[in-house]
Amino acid sequence: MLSATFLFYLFAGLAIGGAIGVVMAKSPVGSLLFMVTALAAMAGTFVLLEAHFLAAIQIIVYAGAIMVLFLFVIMLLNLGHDYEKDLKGGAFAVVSFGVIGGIAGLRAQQLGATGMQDGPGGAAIDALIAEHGAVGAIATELYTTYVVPFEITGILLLVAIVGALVLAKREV
Amino acid sequence: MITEALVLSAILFVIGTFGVLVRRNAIIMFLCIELQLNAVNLSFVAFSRMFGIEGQIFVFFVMTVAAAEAAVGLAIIISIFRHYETVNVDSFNLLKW
Amino acid sequence: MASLAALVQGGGQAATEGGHFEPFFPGLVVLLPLLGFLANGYLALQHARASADAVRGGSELDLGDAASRPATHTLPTWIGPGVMAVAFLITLVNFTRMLGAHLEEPVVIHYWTWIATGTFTVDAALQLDQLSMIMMMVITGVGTLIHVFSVGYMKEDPGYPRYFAYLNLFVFFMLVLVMGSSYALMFVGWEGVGLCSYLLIGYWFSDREKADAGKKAFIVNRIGDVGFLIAMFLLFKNFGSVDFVPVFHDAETLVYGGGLVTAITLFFFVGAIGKSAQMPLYVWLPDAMAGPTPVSALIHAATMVTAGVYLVARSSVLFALAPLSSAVVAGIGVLTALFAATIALKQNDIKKVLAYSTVSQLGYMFVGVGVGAYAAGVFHLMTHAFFKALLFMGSGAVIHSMHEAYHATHNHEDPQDMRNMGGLKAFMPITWVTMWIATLAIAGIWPFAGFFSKDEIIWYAGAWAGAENAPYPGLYTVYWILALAAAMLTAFYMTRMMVMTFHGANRTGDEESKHLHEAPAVMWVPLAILAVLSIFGGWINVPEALQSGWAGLGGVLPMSEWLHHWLEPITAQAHHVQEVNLGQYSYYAPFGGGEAMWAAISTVAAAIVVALSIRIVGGRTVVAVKDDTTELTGFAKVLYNKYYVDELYDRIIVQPIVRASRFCWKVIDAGIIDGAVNAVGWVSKGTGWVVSMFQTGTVNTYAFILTVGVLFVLGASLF
Amino acid sequence: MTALLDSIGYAQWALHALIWLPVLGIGLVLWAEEERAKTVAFWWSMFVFVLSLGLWWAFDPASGAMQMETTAPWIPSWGVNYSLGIDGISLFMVLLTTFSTSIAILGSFNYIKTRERAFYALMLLLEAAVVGVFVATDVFLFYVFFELTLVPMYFIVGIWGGERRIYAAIKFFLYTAFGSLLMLVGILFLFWKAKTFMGMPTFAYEDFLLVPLTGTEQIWLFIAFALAFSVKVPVFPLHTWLPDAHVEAPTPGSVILAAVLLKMGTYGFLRFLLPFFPLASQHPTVVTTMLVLAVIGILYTAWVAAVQPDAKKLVAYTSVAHMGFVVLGVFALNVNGLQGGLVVMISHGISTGALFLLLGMLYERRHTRTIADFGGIARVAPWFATAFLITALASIGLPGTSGFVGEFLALMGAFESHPTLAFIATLGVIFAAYYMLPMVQTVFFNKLETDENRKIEDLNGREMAILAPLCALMIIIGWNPTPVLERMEPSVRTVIERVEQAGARAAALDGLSTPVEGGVRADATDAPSDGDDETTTDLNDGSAPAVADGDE
Repeated sequence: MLSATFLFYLFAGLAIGGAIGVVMAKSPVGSLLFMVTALAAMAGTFVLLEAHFLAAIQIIVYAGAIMVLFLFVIMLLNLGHDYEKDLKGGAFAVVSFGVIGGIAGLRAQQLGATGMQDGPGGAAIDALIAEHGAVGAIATELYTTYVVPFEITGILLLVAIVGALVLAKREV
Repeated sequence: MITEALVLSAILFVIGTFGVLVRRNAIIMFLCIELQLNAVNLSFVAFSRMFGIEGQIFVFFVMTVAAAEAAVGLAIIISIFRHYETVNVDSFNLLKW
Repeated sequence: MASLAALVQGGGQAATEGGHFEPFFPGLVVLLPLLGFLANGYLALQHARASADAVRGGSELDLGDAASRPATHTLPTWIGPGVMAVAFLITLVNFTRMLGAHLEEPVVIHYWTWIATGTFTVDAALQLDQLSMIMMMVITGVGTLIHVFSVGYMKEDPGYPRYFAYLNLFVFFMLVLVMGSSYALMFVGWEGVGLCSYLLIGYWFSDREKADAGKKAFIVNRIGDVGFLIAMFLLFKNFGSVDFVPVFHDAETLVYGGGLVTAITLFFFVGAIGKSAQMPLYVWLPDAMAGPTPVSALIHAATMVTAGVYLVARSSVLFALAPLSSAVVAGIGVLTALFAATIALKQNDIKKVLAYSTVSQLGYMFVGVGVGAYAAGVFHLMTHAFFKALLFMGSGAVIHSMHEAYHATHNHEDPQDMRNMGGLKAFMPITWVTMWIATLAIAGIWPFAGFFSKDEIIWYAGAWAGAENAPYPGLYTVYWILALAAAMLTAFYMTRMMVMTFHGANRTGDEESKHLHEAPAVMWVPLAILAVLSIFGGWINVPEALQSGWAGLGGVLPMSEWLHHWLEPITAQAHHVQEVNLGQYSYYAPFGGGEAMWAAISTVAAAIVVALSIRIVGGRTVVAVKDDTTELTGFAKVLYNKYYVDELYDRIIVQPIVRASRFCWKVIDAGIIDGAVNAVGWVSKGTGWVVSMFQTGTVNTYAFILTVGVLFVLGASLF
Repeated sequence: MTALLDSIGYAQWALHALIWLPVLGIGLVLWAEEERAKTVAFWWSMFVFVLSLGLWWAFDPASGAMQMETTAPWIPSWGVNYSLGIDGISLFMVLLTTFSTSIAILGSFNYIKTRERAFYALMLLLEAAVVGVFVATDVFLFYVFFELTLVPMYFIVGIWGGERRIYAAIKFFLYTAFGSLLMLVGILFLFWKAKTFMGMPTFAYEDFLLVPLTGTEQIWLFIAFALAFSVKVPVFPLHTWLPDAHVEAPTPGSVILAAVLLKMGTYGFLRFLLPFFPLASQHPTVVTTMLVLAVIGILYTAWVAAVQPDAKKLVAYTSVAHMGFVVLGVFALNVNGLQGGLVVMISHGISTGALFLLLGMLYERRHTRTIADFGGIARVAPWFATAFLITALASIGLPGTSGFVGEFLALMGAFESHPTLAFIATLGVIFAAYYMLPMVQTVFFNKLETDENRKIEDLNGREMAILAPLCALMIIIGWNPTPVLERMEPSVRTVIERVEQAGARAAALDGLSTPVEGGVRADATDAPSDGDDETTTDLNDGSAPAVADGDE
């Protein structure tokens, strides 16, 4: 049996590799595929963190729907033939990347080090899952406490669809 | 595990940021932004292990917003492309004045 | 309106404390010339409008013949001299009334409060006393004659009404100057006459040189005016007033010879230097000859330029308290007298000779008031007004005649240059005689007026040197010698002028000389009157030491030291100060000898000089300007060019100031100050430009900057 | 006259009317037809002027306090009131404003050819704002009006100006706004102090007078206020906006600028600077600095003026010199000096206003302002030359004109307190002739050479109507300034007494509250007569530990 730790590092490695691939890939389609990899790997980490529903959503909505949307656009616009100018070099960007990465990592390390091994939230979520199941745990909250924001996101999506239509339409 | 997840989140976020900074292809920049969002999502999920289910709820909302954003953003890219015949962000400086 | 009524009626409270002097419409004396100015000024403007239309049409206004001239041109003939004559008559009435009264204190007539700030008050008030009365007599008397003369001299001039307007205005200000009851009011007249001088010198303003001369006179005068102002401020600071009566009342509280009184008097003297054309500010007066000749007679000989002498005489007590200032006054006076006399030796322009002669004679007056002989200074002021006005008007008659001769023959020669004259006595006998009288008077020949006044001044200079506690006896001895020398020079250059003008062969030109003629009656009558005054004017003040001797014809000349006695109330305080601090004047000149002896020596010497110079100058061959090719060399050239003083001033004062002005404008103002201001603008703009470079409009840049910002925030929270 | 005014309750509404009638006039002008706008504006401003003349009689010359005071709450929560009042200082400024606005409007009939309605509306707005500045007794209200004057002037220069009008307008605006913002900071500081001291928010002038301030505070506040006013005056070296603004402004703009806008600066000196900060105003370093700047202003600008090729610029520079005399008089800090300064203000308003009008008339005829282009004009325009000469002579302070009375008193006052500086300043009298006479000569005298100059017309009836009252005023004030002086004197004395007493009181309070570092010890009150010296040394002591003060 693969241990959870091993699986985590496996997914982490895949995610990081995918992410680097996204940035470095020459063709947009390549980037997109790396992105799908990264998203899927992150879905794996979600599972390891007991967020089963989110993992599923991640695969279905993100890696599925959104990425396909991107792919459509890339295909539609017939991109990917001028990538020689695409990647900006620049030592400065790389250095700043290093610094940012360093600081961000340190910050994360610091936060994690202050006794965040596995707080009370983990137990509560486990209890909820035990009671309502993986979907039910999140759904209960979503349809009770966060029902108004939830509805608002619905409106947001509607607006986004209309907006996208208007923007993408050739003639108004 | 939480610490590791947070560190992973940070690394992914930074890679995403780097991507936004160094790529000129608007689509790929967009992908990198999605990557950043996902990195944040990972943090939320990790924190939910400490503070409760709300973290996951947030991730849900973030995903929704990301979907909406992707739709609108891609529409913008399409309309820009129609105008400039390129999605290279150096080619247009719409934000100037 | 109330004040106007008071002005005409003779004022409200006439403080007639001493004697029973009833002023007779004194305000009218001042008011009449002002009214004359307003009337003539209005006519002048009307006239100028008519001629302006002609000028716009490209021609000159046709004045027509004498009979058909417009009223704007003929009315001033009556208004100008008319107001003067009435003013003179009123003055005469006042004078005779004052003669009958024993006025110890000045009569001050208040009209209205001029300036009152709470701590400083000065009234519009006239002061009538013996000194102002003498000045009024001279101003209105000689002034009237000159106005009458002007009728003849200026009648063909297109600006005739304007001329009389200015002349009336001048008399108004001059009367304010001498009649004002305070230094402040005197200053009004002081600057007012300067203004009129400016206007009259630049009367023919279309000629750039003449306009320049007027401007120069005004600016140089203003240098002196600063001194006057400062002196007034000092007076106010110490006495709380600038009125004559309180100031002189408290004057003796000042320390004798102290710094304060010395400063006050020296600053006043700076004013006097400017107005009375003494060294080093005399340079405007010769240039002032650009004005019409009667103006030179009235302003630049008889009245305005003597204002400085009047000022010192008026402030006699202050000057008596400041021996150093007095020495400076006398020193400047004697130096100017000598200096100007040497320049006059080589001038060919008849008016220039007279101008330098005036400067020189003014120097004498300052010697007089500088050696404490205030009455003698005023005496010379008066006699000088007679004979110098006569000389100027005589020269005016000559110039008038010359001008018409050249005008008739369309010749463009200079009618003022003596080299073009010669032998004029045949054409203008009356002018010739009267001018000779004036020349003898100015040369100091007995019994003409100048002899008495000049001799008295020279005598006092010598007597002061020998006074008991004379402050600078050696210095005054030098003054005395220089004054004597200058008297001899005066005799020479005046005779030279007369000989070159009237004697020898005529050089005007054959055709031209047919047009030479004697001046009309309206011009020669004033000459004759002044000639009489130049002969007898000195007899009112025959020195006591001479009166019973030869000079007084053994007591026949009646009025022994009349002017001294007359001015006694004014000068008493000063003489008191002198006696207390200096003791009596000496009865002997520095090298021995009494007044009678030195008077005899000087008049004989002057007579000899006159006689000699007739021979010397008469023996020279003078050629007309157009034939004159002689190049002056050496000292003569320096004299001819007036010691290059104008050039020197231009080089060391005028040009540096102009350059400094340009520097201030171009470098400091436009460069440094405005540069700094604009630099602030440029810096803002530059900063904006630099900052705007970050606004590339490309998403990456913004994202990058945003990241850097995040970096900072993170870094800050981390540490 | 007084009875008549009383019967119509003049004193109650006059000041309000003088502010709001011009505002009403704006509506009338905008409503009128384009070609009738100027007539409407002129008669309306004449109406306002005639109305303002009543102040002359309604004003009680014996009192130095604020008169005709009215007040109404405006922003109660900040203690801001709409309160107006007038004293011997502002009386003449108000009259000068209403007078010169009418004159300027009449003088712009030929000059302004475009957007006439807007122009005259702005002129009336300017009038309202300037009157407001002079009659406001609430500091907040004052500041609002003070800033409001910038707006119409900015547009007048910027729209109807010459070639470089935009540059000049922006320079004018930024320069003056820079100064007044500093003043705003000072006002707010005073406001907080007053709030603490009075226990309630207030902007009232009288309340600000009572605020106790330490020597150091006074110095800093003095600097803030003085900068604001010095830019307006303008005091050397803050003057460079003025020549540009004057040269580019249309004639009426120049007239108003010279006649009244500059006076707001010196008025501020008298109304706010001296009474608010008596210790700082008496501080010898401060006084010497201001006097030295004034003297430099007098001499330096006279020199600069003398070499200007542009007649209007020349006159603009002379304005700086004249205002130098005002500053000299004000900081003489005695009755003569202050009154002299005020008379110079009035005289300068009349004579320089007239000079600008005359130059404007020349410009209308000849379309140039370069002095060298003219020559001999006196022959074709004698009335013009006469008016110009009278004005020029008044400007250089010839006795018998208003300029002399002012300069004489200002110099005399300065001489009382600072003889050496006053002596140097007196040299300005020479340089006045040095800048003015060559211009007069070159323009009006010399040879009439060019045909353009030959064609120049003399004054017409309207122009005579403009110039006659100005010339008459110059001469009347020159010969009989007493009616003016006697109305000023009590107010001027009030200012001086306030400076002396408030200085003593502030010294006392300061000495009590901060006995050690406060700086000004109580002994300064003992000897108000020689308080100058005492205060001096104490202020010097006090300024050093200023930092320590703040830390407490």
